[in-house]
Amino acid sequence: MSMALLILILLVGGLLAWRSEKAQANLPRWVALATVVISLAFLLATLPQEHTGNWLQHMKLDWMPRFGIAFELAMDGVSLLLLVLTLLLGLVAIASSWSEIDFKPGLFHANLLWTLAGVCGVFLAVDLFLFFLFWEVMLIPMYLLIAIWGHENKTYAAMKFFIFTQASGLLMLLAIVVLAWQGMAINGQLSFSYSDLLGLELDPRLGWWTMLGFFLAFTVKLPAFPFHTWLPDAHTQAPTAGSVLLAGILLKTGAYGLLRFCIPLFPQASMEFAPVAMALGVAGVLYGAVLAFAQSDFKRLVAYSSVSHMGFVLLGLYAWNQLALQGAVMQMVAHGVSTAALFMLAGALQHRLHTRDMGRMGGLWHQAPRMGACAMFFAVASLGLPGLGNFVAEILVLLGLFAVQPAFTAVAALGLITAAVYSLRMLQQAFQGVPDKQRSMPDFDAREMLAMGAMMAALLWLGLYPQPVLDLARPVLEGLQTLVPPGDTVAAQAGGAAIVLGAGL
Amino acid sequence: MNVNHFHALLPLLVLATGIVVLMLQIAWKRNIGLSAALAALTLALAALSCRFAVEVAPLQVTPLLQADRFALLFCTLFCLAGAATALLSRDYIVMRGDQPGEFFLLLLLATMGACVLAYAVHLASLLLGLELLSVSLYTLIAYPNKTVLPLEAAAKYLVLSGAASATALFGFALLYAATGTLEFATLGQKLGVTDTPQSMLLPAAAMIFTGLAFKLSLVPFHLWTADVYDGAPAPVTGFLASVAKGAVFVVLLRLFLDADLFRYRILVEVTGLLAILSMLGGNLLALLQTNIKRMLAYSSIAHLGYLMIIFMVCITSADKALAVEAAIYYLIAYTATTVAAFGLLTLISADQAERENIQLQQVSGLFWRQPLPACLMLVALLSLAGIPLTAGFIAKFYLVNAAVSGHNWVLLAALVVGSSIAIYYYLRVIYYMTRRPEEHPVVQETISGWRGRILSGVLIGSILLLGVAPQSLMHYLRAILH
Amino acid sequence: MGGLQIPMEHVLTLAGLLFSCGLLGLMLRRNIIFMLMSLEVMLNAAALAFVAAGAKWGQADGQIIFLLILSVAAAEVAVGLGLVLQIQRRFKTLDMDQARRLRG
Amino acid sequence: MASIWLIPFFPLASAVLLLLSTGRMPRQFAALLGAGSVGLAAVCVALLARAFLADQEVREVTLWTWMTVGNFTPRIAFYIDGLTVVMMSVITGVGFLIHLYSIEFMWEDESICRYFAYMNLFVAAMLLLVMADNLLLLYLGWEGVGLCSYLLVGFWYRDPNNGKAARKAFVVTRIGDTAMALGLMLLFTELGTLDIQPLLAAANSQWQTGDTLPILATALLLGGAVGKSAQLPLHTWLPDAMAGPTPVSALIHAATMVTAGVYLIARTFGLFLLAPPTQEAVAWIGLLTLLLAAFAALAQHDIKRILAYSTISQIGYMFLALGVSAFASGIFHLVTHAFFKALLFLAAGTVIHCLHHEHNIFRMGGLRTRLPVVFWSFLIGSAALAALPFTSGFYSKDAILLSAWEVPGIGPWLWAGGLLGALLTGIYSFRLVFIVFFGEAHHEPERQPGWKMALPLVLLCALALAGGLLVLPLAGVFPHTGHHQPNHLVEYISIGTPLLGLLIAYLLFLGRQVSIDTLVESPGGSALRDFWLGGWRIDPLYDALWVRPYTALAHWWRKEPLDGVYNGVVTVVQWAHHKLIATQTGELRWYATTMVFGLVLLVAIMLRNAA
Repeated sequence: MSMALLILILLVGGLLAWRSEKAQANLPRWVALATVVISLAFLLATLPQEHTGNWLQHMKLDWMPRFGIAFELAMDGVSLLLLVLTLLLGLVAIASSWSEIDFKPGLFHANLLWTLAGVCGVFLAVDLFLFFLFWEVMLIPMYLLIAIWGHENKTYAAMKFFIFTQASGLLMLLAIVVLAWQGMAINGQLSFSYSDLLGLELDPRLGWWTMLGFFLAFTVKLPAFPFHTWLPDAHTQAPTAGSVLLAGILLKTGAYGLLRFCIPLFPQASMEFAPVAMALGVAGVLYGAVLAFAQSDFKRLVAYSSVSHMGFVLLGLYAWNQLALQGAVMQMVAHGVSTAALFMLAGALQHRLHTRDMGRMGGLWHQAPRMGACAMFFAVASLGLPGLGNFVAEILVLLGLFAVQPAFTAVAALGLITAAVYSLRMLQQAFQGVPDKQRSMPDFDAREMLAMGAMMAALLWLGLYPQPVLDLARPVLEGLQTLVPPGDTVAAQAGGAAIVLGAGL
Repeated sequence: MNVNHFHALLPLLVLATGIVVLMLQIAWKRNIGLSAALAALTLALAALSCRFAVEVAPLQVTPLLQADRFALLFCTLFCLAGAATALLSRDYIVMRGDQPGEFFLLLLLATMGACVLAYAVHLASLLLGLELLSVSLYTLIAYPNKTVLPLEAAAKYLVLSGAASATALFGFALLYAATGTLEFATLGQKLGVTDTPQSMLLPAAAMIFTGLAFKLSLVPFHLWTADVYDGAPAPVTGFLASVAKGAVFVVLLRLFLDADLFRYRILVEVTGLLAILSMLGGNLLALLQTNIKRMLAYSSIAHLGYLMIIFMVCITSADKALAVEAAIYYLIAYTATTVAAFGLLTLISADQAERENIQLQQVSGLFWRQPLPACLMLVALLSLAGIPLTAGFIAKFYLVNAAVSGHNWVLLAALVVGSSIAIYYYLRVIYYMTRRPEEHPVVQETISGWRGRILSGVLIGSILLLGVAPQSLMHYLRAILH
Repeated sequence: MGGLQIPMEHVLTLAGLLFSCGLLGLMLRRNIIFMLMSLEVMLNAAALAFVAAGAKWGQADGQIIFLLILSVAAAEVAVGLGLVLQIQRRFKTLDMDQARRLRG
Repeated sequence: MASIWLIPFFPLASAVLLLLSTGRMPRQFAALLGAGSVGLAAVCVALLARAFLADQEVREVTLWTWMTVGNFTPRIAFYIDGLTVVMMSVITGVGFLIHLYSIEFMWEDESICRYFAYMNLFVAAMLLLVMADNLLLLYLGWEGVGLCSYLLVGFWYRDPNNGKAARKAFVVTRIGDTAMALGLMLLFTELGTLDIQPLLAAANSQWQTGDTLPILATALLLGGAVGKSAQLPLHTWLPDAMAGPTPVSALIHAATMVTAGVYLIARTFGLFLLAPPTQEAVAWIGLLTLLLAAFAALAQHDIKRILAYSTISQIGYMFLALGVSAFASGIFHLVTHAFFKALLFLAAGTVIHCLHHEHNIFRMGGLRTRLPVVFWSFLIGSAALAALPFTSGFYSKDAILLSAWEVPGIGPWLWAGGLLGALLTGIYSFRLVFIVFFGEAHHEPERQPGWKMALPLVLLCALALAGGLLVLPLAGVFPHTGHHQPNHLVEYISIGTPLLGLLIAYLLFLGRQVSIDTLVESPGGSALRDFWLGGWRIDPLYDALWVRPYTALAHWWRKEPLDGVYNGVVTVVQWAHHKLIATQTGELRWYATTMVFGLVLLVAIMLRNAA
């Protein structure tokens, strides 16, 4: 029940934040802050120490017996990890928009909290119907965040974001229903429960198409090449908190979906599809990096870097061995933190300079050394400097991938170089060079430094002692590996990759 | 005819009584408030009476009417939608014309026509119900508003709808000529037994179908829809889009079920074809509309297209009951949503004597000025778009389940494509409503008092309830079909 | 059932022809009054077909339906003529091609 | 000695403190902390070295397990053997001297805090690099020093050129690093571990000499080494990296970081022995690089660029040594090179410091009497660089050339090439001395170096002279290669060549017996000079090959070409909308007509189906 309560706390907190605006304009911020802190404390306080069955926590309430739909939530290591990340980044998001939002702060924070609630739901739901419900519901507050509090081109961005995710979501709905009816044909009972649908002996052709429905929805959200084009627009136009949430956690729902649903539900089809997925991952890594290099808009650059980094997640998931899977989970967490920080930085810059164009920045280090130092830290984090979380993630992914697809690994490793190129260019354009004498801007204040410091500490911790995270995720990922039919590995499919690619071209 | 028969027809009797009372009231003293209250009360009572009529169901009352739970469910639905329309239109009507109390009389008549259609198991009752509904609607469209547009809309609707009725009637005549019966059930038996001439049956089917498809505004019989919706007064449009279409769909479904027309594969395939055309055409037509009423009109074409899927499902799926369940659920959700959407337009147009606030520009920033009505629209649009937590989502989920169980992949593909297109135009309205005050010209509207607010609350509540806790309704639907 | 029996098919063909005339009128005439008349023709074609069919099966049903159609047609025309009056007043014409403000 | 972790900890802690102070620390305190922490580390290293020399025992310290994923269990652990001790001594010893020097050099800079923070961070990372017991931790240090190099090259960030040089340094080395990372992956995938000693053991037991896998693995590692040590073809970053403060060049781009590649190969020599083709490639790369860089050094006129090319060239010697399995000689040259090149850079820095940031040697001159300490330092340094007899450079370079000579087959060629390099080294190093310190003065020095600058110079002079007498404790690390067969002719030639170089330099630049100007002004001469001045035009080549295509591609894709696809869909949908909307004419008759058409269509479908 505590999981349902967690979601409820966030929902009610959102309502309170909305209404509290009437009392005092500054109150919603505090309400939102308190809500997230309370839910975080609640989450950690109600954490069981041991697994019950496959799950750390599990609850099930009957909902729509007509379709075998239940209100079923469950938590394992990966979901716990992502929940904590979600709530922590929620705090960052609130901190980053503390002084930015003047228009209807109540509704703004309500939407923020509702997005968090939706994301928490996504990470907890193990009934496919319920999952889809949260999946869609989290979009609406996010859409409103972009559409109401966004920047100059927000309509286009918000619309694009919503249509991309919604259209792919429809495909997933279709796939979910098809899967449930396959389950009906096999088990004789209609059910949307994850546990009932695991391990079905699906008709290969149908399984393939159904898998594709899931895959599309998740890779649009991830986002993987070539479905990523909504991301730069959405990120650029979203308010800072929106970007932080979007990059930090919403993208992770895509990766989580692949990990939790797409691969375990369709091991055979995923296995066959792995080469294509990995090819998309490699393409995303490089394409994102090239386009990040080409941008002059600070936020756009970071957005494309996300595309590049999430390519590693895709690679890690479909390389499908312990190392790569751990790397993918690690990347989810580390990228969440580092990109959130970069977006917070971008938001702070925009708030101070009223531009995101790096051509109009330059020499900011002189005026704001603390910002410069933070930018430096997170830029090198995103280029994968050892000792920081992103490195652990990327090296694990690449190590795992190397065992199955050395050629892909070599190409993907080029991403390490290109990441350096765009990260350093960003630093150069914004913070180095000749400072503009006319310009004066305040450096980060204590509140912002607190948030930044926390994220730096998190990345260092992830980079130097990632074991707690790895241990949390391990049982889940080991479970995933047992799904591989014996004697059948991704490596065995590697030959198929060339054929598939050839046919694709 | 014994007491039970009257018992079974309770809703119709209540409506008829109400009509008489209302007529007397208008003759006695014109008072629009009183008329509206009487109409709403009658409709509410009629809806309530269905609850009692169920006790004797199923019961065939004369060859014409079948009082079963299916019919009574839709009676309840139509009466509730009618009641909502009555409440919504009160202030709207007050502002227009000189105390046209007859508006509510006509509304009652039209609702009664819809209820008769829900009961109908005979071509005669079908004819009577359909014409009662249609003729009342012609008048409703043109009556309260003395401007040009409603007139044009009424004229178009009258001519085209009349032609459609005539076509359907001709088809029935041919059917009658071929089989010698007017009852749905015996029709089914006769079709099965007698060696009926195909040359007569097939054109008959085509003509009946044309007539009804017109009323459902399926592509390619849809051209009238936007014009009539646009010209008609907003509350009437809501009624037209929800109750009128719902009633025709119900009778079509009953005809197919009772006469077992599903055995004619070509007929069902035609429904599938029209479904696909409507899903795509309706959504494409709605895409760039800046007039919300027209947009909703086109979207209603698409929604009926979604609904038409279930005929194909009935012949392909092992679970025919699921398809019918899905159709009923969809109709209920769609009715609630449509009433809500047009309800908002009615509310914000109430004090505009000459025109209506139906352009996108006119709802700009509504969210900040009128939060509750804007929420009503928001919920309605999300429901139309099929976003979870709303009735529309469960309805679509039902449909998808049904279609998947029948492996109707082409129809599903059209549904997905259509729904994807639809997101854009629904979202656009939401976007306009949430525009910041500094981003749009000053728009003013006043929302009428407590009635609108209460009704908004009720509608929001019911749409969300249908979306979040649909299990009891699902259970009920399952019960009446088994 | 003695006397001269007209085959039903002939009557139905006549009804069909009448119906087509109505449809053609609907498509070709601009004047709303003529359109209403065409509508009447179509309805009456249907009614005729019912009568013929009723005769074939020796039932009263066809004629009952005929009566119903008559009353329906009357109601429609009553409403229609009311509209015609209003149209003449507001549009100053009965040419329906002029009444096309609702479109797009 | 469990407190070995303190050695990198001191500079690391100091760096963190300095960074956290965000520039608000008083400069005295910053300097004390910055230099003091490295000094403390140096003391610890000295203690460690003494202990090590006493017992010759390999020390292993595990701090914690970095991560455990399946059988991938890299630890944060140190492995201290003779090689490590040597490297640590150089890093902390030379490092401390350079830090001391920096106090005076950087005193007037507003960002001295940041400077010491980066320098300390660098020392910490470099220490981690050499102390690491596994390749992943080594990689951490490897990237860490790369980052510090980037930060320090671009230290004066206001000049965009510095930033450009810094990025170039980072990205070019990153190319090598990526190859190295791939090498790590290959090694782990094949051998199941990245701990260096078990890895070498496993490689020995699993692989035969000349197998493809060790060749591939070592080639990838070589990629990393080549990038970091500025060897062909990834050497182009080092001359540009001179944009940083001169002590940085001394520490990072001469004494320590750039020799990390040499360390890497020496550390994993067991692998290279399994891959003769790679090892031969190492030798050839070394040789080519040393010649190419020496020629380029001849034509430079920026004092630091000359030294930079000479660094590249000297590291070429080290690679040559590694390539001919003279690992100990290579490391020996690394050590002596650290002494004399640090000396040269610091001396050059002093010149620059005293001449108010003048870099062009032709605008110097006659400084012999004006800056005597610097002159003597420079002279000693150049002597060692040119390997004049009895300087430290002489011993180490001589050992390398002798080892090269003894390689069967290609040996004489390598030897001859090395000799040509030695000749060139003599020429360019004394060209520098003669032009800067002799002749007529163009500038009066603005100031004289203080003790903090002079002391390190003096100490380094001593090391550069006497360093050749050191006996490095490498016996337990590398296989014993046997004694050199004394071949006196070869030895004499080796001794004579640098002297010949000195003579040529004298004739050309001091005595003016042969006019260098006429040589240079001849068409061929000037073309050649420009060619060498531009570093063999490799930068423009890479520009055309990689940089411009990449930027062009990026520019071409800037507006997201994929959006075109999605916009295409949108266009089609909108087109359909407009076509359909056009049917909504509002004409009643048209509506009726479509209805009839629809009816006809349905009837047709029905009848067609029946027929």
